Amino acid sequence: MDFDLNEEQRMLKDSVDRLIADKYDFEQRKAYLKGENGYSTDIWSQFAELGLLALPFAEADGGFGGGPVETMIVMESFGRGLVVEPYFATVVLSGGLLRHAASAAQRATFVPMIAGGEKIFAFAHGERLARYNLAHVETKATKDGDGYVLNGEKSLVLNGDSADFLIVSARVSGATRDRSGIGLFLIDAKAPGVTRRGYSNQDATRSAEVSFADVKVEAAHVLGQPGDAIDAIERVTDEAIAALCAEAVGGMAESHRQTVEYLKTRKQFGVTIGSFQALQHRAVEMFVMVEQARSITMYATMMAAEIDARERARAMSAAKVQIGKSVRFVGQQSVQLHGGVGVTYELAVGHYFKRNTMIDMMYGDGDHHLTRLSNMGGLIAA
Amino acid sequence: MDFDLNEEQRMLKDSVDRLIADKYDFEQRKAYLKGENGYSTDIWSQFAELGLLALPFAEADGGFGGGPVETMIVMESFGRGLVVEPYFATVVLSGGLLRHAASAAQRATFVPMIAGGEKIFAFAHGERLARYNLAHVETKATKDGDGYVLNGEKSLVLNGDSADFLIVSARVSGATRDRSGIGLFLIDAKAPGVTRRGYSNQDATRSAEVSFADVKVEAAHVLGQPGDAIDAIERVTDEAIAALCAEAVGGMAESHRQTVEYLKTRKQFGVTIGSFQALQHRAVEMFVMVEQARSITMYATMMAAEIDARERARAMSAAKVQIGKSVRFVGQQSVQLHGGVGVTYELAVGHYFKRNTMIDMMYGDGDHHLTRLSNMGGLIAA
Amino acid sequence: MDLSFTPEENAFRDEVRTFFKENLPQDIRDKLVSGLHPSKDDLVRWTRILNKKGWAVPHWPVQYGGAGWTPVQQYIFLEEQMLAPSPQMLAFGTSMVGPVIYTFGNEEQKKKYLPAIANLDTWWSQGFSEPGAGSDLAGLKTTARKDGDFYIVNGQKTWTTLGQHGDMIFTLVRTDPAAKKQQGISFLLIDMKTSGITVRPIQTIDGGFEVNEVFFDDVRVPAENLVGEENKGWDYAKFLLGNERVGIARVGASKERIRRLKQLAAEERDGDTPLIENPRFREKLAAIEVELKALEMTQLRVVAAERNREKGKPDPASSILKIKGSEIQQAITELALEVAGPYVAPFRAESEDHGWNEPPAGPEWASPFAPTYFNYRKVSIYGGSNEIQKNIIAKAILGL
Amino acid sequence: MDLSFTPEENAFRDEVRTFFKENLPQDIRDKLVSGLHPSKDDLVRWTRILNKKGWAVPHWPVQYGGAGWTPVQQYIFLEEQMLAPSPQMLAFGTSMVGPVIYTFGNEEQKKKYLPAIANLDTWWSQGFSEPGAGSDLAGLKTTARKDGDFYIVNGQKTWTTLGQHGDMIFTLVRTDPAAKKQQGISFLLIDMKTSGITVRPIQTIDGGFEVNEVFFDDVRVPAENLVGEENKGWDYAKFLLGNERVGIARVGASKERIRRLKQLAAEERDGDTPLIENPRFREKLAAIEVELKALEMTQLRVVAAERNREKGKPDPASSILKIKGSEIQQAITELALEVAGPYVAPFRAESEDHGWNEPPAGPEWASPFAPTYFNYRKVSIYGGSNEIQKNIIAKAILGL
Repeated sequence: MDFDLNEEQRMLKDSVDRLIADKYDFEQRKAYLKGENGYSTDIWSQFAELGLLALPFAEADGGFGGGPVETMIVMESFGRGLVVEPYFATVVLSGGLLRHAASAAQRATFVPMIAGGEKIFAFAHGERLARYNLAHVETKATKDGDGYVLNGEKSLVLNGDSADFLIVSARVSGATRDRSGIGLFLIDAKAPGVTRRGYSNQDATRSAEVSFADVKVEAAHVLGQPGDAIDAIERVTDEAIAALCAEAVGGMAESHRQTVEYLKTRKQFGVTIGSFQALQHRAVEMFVMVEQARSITMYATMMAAEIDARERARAMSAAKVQIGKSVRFVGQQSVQLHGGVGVTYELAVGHYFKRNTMIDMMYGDGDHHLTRLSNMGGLIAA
Repeated sequence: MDFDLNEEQRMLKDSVDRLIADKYDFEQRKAYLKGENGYSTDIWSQFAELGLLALPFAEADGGFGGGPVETMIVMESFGRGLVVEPYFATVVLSGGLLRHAASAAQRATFVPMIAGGEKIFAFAHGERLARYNLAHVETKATKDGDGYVLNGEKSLVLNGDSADFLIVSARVSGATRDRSGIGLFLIDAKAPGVTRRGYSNQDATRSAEVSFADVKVEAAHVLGQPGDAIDAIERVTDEAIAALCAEAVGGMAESHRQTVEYLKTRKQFGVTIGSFQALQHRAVEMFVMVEQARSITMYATMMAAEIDARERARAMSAAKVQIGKSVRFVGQQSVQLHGGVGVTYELAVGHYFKRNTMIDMMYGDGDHHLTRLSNMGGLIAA
Repeated sequence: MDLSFTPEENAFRDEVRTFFKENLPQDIRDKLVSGLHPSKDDLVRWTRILNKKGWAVPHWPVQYGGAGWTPVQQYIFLEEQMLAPSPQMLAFGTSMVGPVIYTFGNEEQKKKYLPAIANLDTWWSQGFSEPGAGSDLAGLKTTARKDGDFYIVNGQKTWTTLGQHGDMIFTLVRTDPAAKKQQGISFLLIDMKTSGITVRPIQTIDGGFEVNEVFFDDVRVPAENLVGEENKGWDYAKFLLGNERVGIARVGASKERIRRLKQLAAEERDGDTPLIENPRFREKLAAIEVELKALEMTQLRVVAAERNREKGKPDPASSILKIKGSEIQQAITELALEVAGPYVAPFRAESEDHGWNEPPAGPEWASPFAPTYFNYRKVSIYGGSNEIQKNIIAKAILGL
Repeated sequence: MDLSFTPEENAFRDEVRTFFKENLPQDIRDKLVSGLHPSKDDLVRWTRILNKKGWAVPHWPVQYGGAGWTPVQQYIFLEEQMLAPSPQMLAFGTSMVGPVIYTFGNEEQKKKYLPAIANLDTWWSQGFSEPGAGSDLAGLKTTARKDGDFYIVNGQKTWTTLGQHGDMIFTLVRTDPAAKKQQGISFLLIDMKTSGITVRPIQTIDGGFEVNEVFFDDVRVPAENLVGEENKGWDYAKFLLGNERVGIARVGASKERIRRLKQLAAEERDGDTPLIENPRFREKLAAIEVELKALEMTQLRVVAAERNREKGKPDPASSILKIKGSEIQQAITELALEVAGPYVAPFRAESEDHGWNEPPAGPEWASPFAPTYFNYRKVSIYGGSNEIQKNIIAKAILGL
């Protein structure tokens, strides 16, 4: 049991934090949002240079062999910076699928594209009525010679508009919510039959609605054994949840810091508003919420590598419950304690609030996971 | 729409409030608790003299024809005084059963006994596994000539130890939780075959476990048509809930008043603790909770006379939800703001806290009723 | 004590409901049901329909166009307005500056301004808040220096809601810089087309533009635009702020939102299952419904006590309405997120004409939900933050 | 960063768990599972078993009987103690006066008192709080006037937990009435059998008698019972209060209570249905479990940071442990009410020998639930109320 970072982790943290501090303040970020795909390709290159894009991949695949702790370090820093580059879609989600579902040959082809910052990947999985059920796949994959043909609609595909490659989940057999019968297919996003409609999200990230009409997938681009993909999808989703929790903690901590700073400087009735005990206690309650969120994120990070899917799922649900509670309280109170200016677009606290609200809603909000956790028997055995 | 009391109601309120103020302070109450049955027969006589024991009965039956508003006035005052006399068991519950289920002849016999303060009545209904299901009746009533014979066990019978008469619910047909098949039987509490074991409750009221072994009920003491009693039981329970809400409001308001008073007098760090803004805001939040409880109690009072059982049930569930929330917050914070002394037996706030906790748990706590209300579709139609 | 509505009151409710059903333009109703904002044109159209009926300013004294209703009737009207749902009258004219003018203004001002308010010929804005003042309203710095028959106004106002449409703005300005904080303030009416006025929109976190900054740079205002006496403006402002009682809880609006959410939750599916069948969701709704019912009764208590209360003196209980009303409104917007689920994410700018340029991602109704959740954080801030309301109750009611 | 226990730490946990399993008397364990209080005899018996093993005061320095464990080992031991569940060592001796004596006491005091604490030969009580002081501990009024080789003590202490069993009491007394508040206070050890001492029980709202008032009326205390220097007592008290960190969250105890509630909810039926099948109840439990898991991690973070922290300097993060720990403990007692349902009502006095005179109404296990709910309101009050904890965090961590 050791909560201190080791030497490499400390160096990683220092370099990411420095990049965010130097290159990603609130004003700089505004410029990045105006980039062609809603983010900065220059920053993306710097992520590549720092090795962040290679971080979670095995050394054999050209990566740095980082684990959940390393991802936590990066994502927490990204949370502070409100980073909009497609790290989560490309490295965490798509990279995770390559790590857990792709063959060595496939990894040899695609991992370097990610690690080098050359290509953007997106995971096209969600569908209109799926809500938070990961097995809800209606999109069909039909055998076609050695390969497959895809038909269907995917929704809310994060960075699906700017992606060069899409990893698509599609059903080779079974009914819409069957756990078995799902496959993963890697396609060129500009392949014939792919239609994409991109749009902005509330938090300044971008997504796309993507449809597939007789899209061909060559045999070499089928990831794993079609039909068995649900395990990899769940595993990657659990890793993704741990990563998002870390991002939320970074955002909350910064939002809280700025709010406390405001309490110390803003004057009303002739005194700083931070001298009012009711506001002091509110700031403390926010602090407790941030620290509890940080703690459960460490738990989720520790459990992200757990092999037993059920134990891992319990931990991720627990994390989402706490994060959901914390982001609502911290986000709402950051705005409230700022008063009128807290509701304006010009202030960062509103943007942390929005981003963290979206994180809460991803993969199911806190209450969804509370029900899920309680149906799994909770965390403590009777 | 008129929230002002009319002349008679104002007089009723004045006289009850005066009685409680003069005869029922915290020290006087301690003496009453030492009475033979845990209450004061002298106070009971004064209730009779004031007409409180005749209040809800029709004038034709020798009562004053009071309705839910009159009961609310009395119970709110009793709540402030932490009254332990068996008004609720005798007048509200048993009296209600006489009003809604008894024949004119039965009322002519028994109402005067209550109204005159001569006899104590109790409603023997709850059973070990009933929890909050009013149709859970295992106790059997078997036809025996013109009358019936009772066998079974009743639990948590409020004032069952000191009652002269018991109104017993028993099943004449059907399975344990069937709504039909339940009858009401009035018996002498000292009848052969009745065994009672009395005990104190957390809030200084008293209850009894009562068992029936071949207890004979004469035909004249069967209330209504055996088998149909559930409607009357539900109606009386709904009236009882409205009455308990009013009692809780009285207790909360007084507990809040004493707490605010304490904040104004108690000094710490050289100033009154009421000067701390965090405690001021807490006191305000308590106040809002009390007023919201008062409002929903008025709603429950208004709806207690509603004939449509489903609409009435919705209102009572709504009231229990709000009362449950309010009593927890107000009770806990009354203790918290008093600090150490709040946890001592010598202070009244702890006793309000205990009584109101018991009210919350009677007929189902707030969460029980939240589920019930939501299963009935809530208060607002889609 | 009779806690039900009288037959007359119920008949009145029916009359109002029927009128709304028959006269509220369907396009306006649809927009409000969808959680979108009515446009300026919508408000003008609807106000004129009501004004023709004599219901545009029902709470005003009869001689100025009021309907002569009891407080309970006014409450019923307001409730039905929210339930319809119809736009609410522009409060800056009808509930704020209007009552100030007919109470403290001179005859000329009454004649000039009141009918134009009732018919929404003049769009009024509010110029009270200033940057840096916040809840400490009396800390205002905008000055008005007398210069012959004019005041020369310099300074800045902020949080001017819908100021972009404003014809006139009522302001608090400092006319005596030497006086103590609450003194030396005057209540001045200013034509927004006067030169020297700049309106700059403030974007809010939901992406919308409903509030503005208003800058005054040597703005010449005719002295006849002063309401009442010079340096007595703070009294008029207190009167104005104390006026807003009954509507503040927005019980009817919250009812309408809950009804709408239940409807959507019955339609929206999770796979094959309608969302409304999720017991936890239903219980969260029911919990809000209970709070709202209690608040409705609290509000009725305040309304019923109106006749026993000294005119113009604010009821401290209105602070409860503000606190609980805002908490409930915010809780509903939070629950709406759950109905939309993952479809809270896509952002669609609500453009001037309330149409969108691109087809929706997911259900169209979901689009305003996240912006409304973000935007509604304001309801516990404006009009005196909930913290300020608690200070008021602590002092005025609890004596702490 | 390695967030899992090392194999050595896991082996240590197994060793402790096995020892508890084999050596904790079953009657004591049963009593604690039922939510009843261990008697004095129970505590003495169990302490002596542990002391024989060398585990009665494991956190003390090795030369005074400590086990030489790492902070993580100490944490594991504490956690297993709560999970067993076993009584916790009497804190007044082992965690309060013991560390003060071995840190600030003289050799004679160490020799005289420390072994007797470890073996619970001496039952220590705490004499800090006074009526009227509350969270303002330094406002104490009890005086100790020097008279030759004695101090003459006069005054009153209160909230003396289990003082009815006390052999000795450690007190803060004012030795210099002229000095400023925190100065002029001394740390004095007093034999409770000295004449002039009266112990009067305070009944708590649950009906129990676990706290006392202690009156001192010209009590003659040998001067050798002064710890450290005269008038430096406040420093020792701060040291003492800062010592209690790791155990304060009571994570293990809360885990054990949840386990117990789940077990009971699986047994207790509503008609034919076990209570645990009520989804709302399960979700409320799960919500507490999540909070508790987060708190456990927070606690481990504090434990792990122990080695980087200056000895004896309290970690402000321990205030989080106090706040969340007490909230969770209270939430569990509230949920217990729901398990008992209507059977929270019957009151049964918990007599000295933990037997009852009459048969229960309803399930026997339900009897302590309501009293515990009432009694546990204390956990957000004592040891510095949660409001005081928030003041501390605001100042020490947030700089407000």
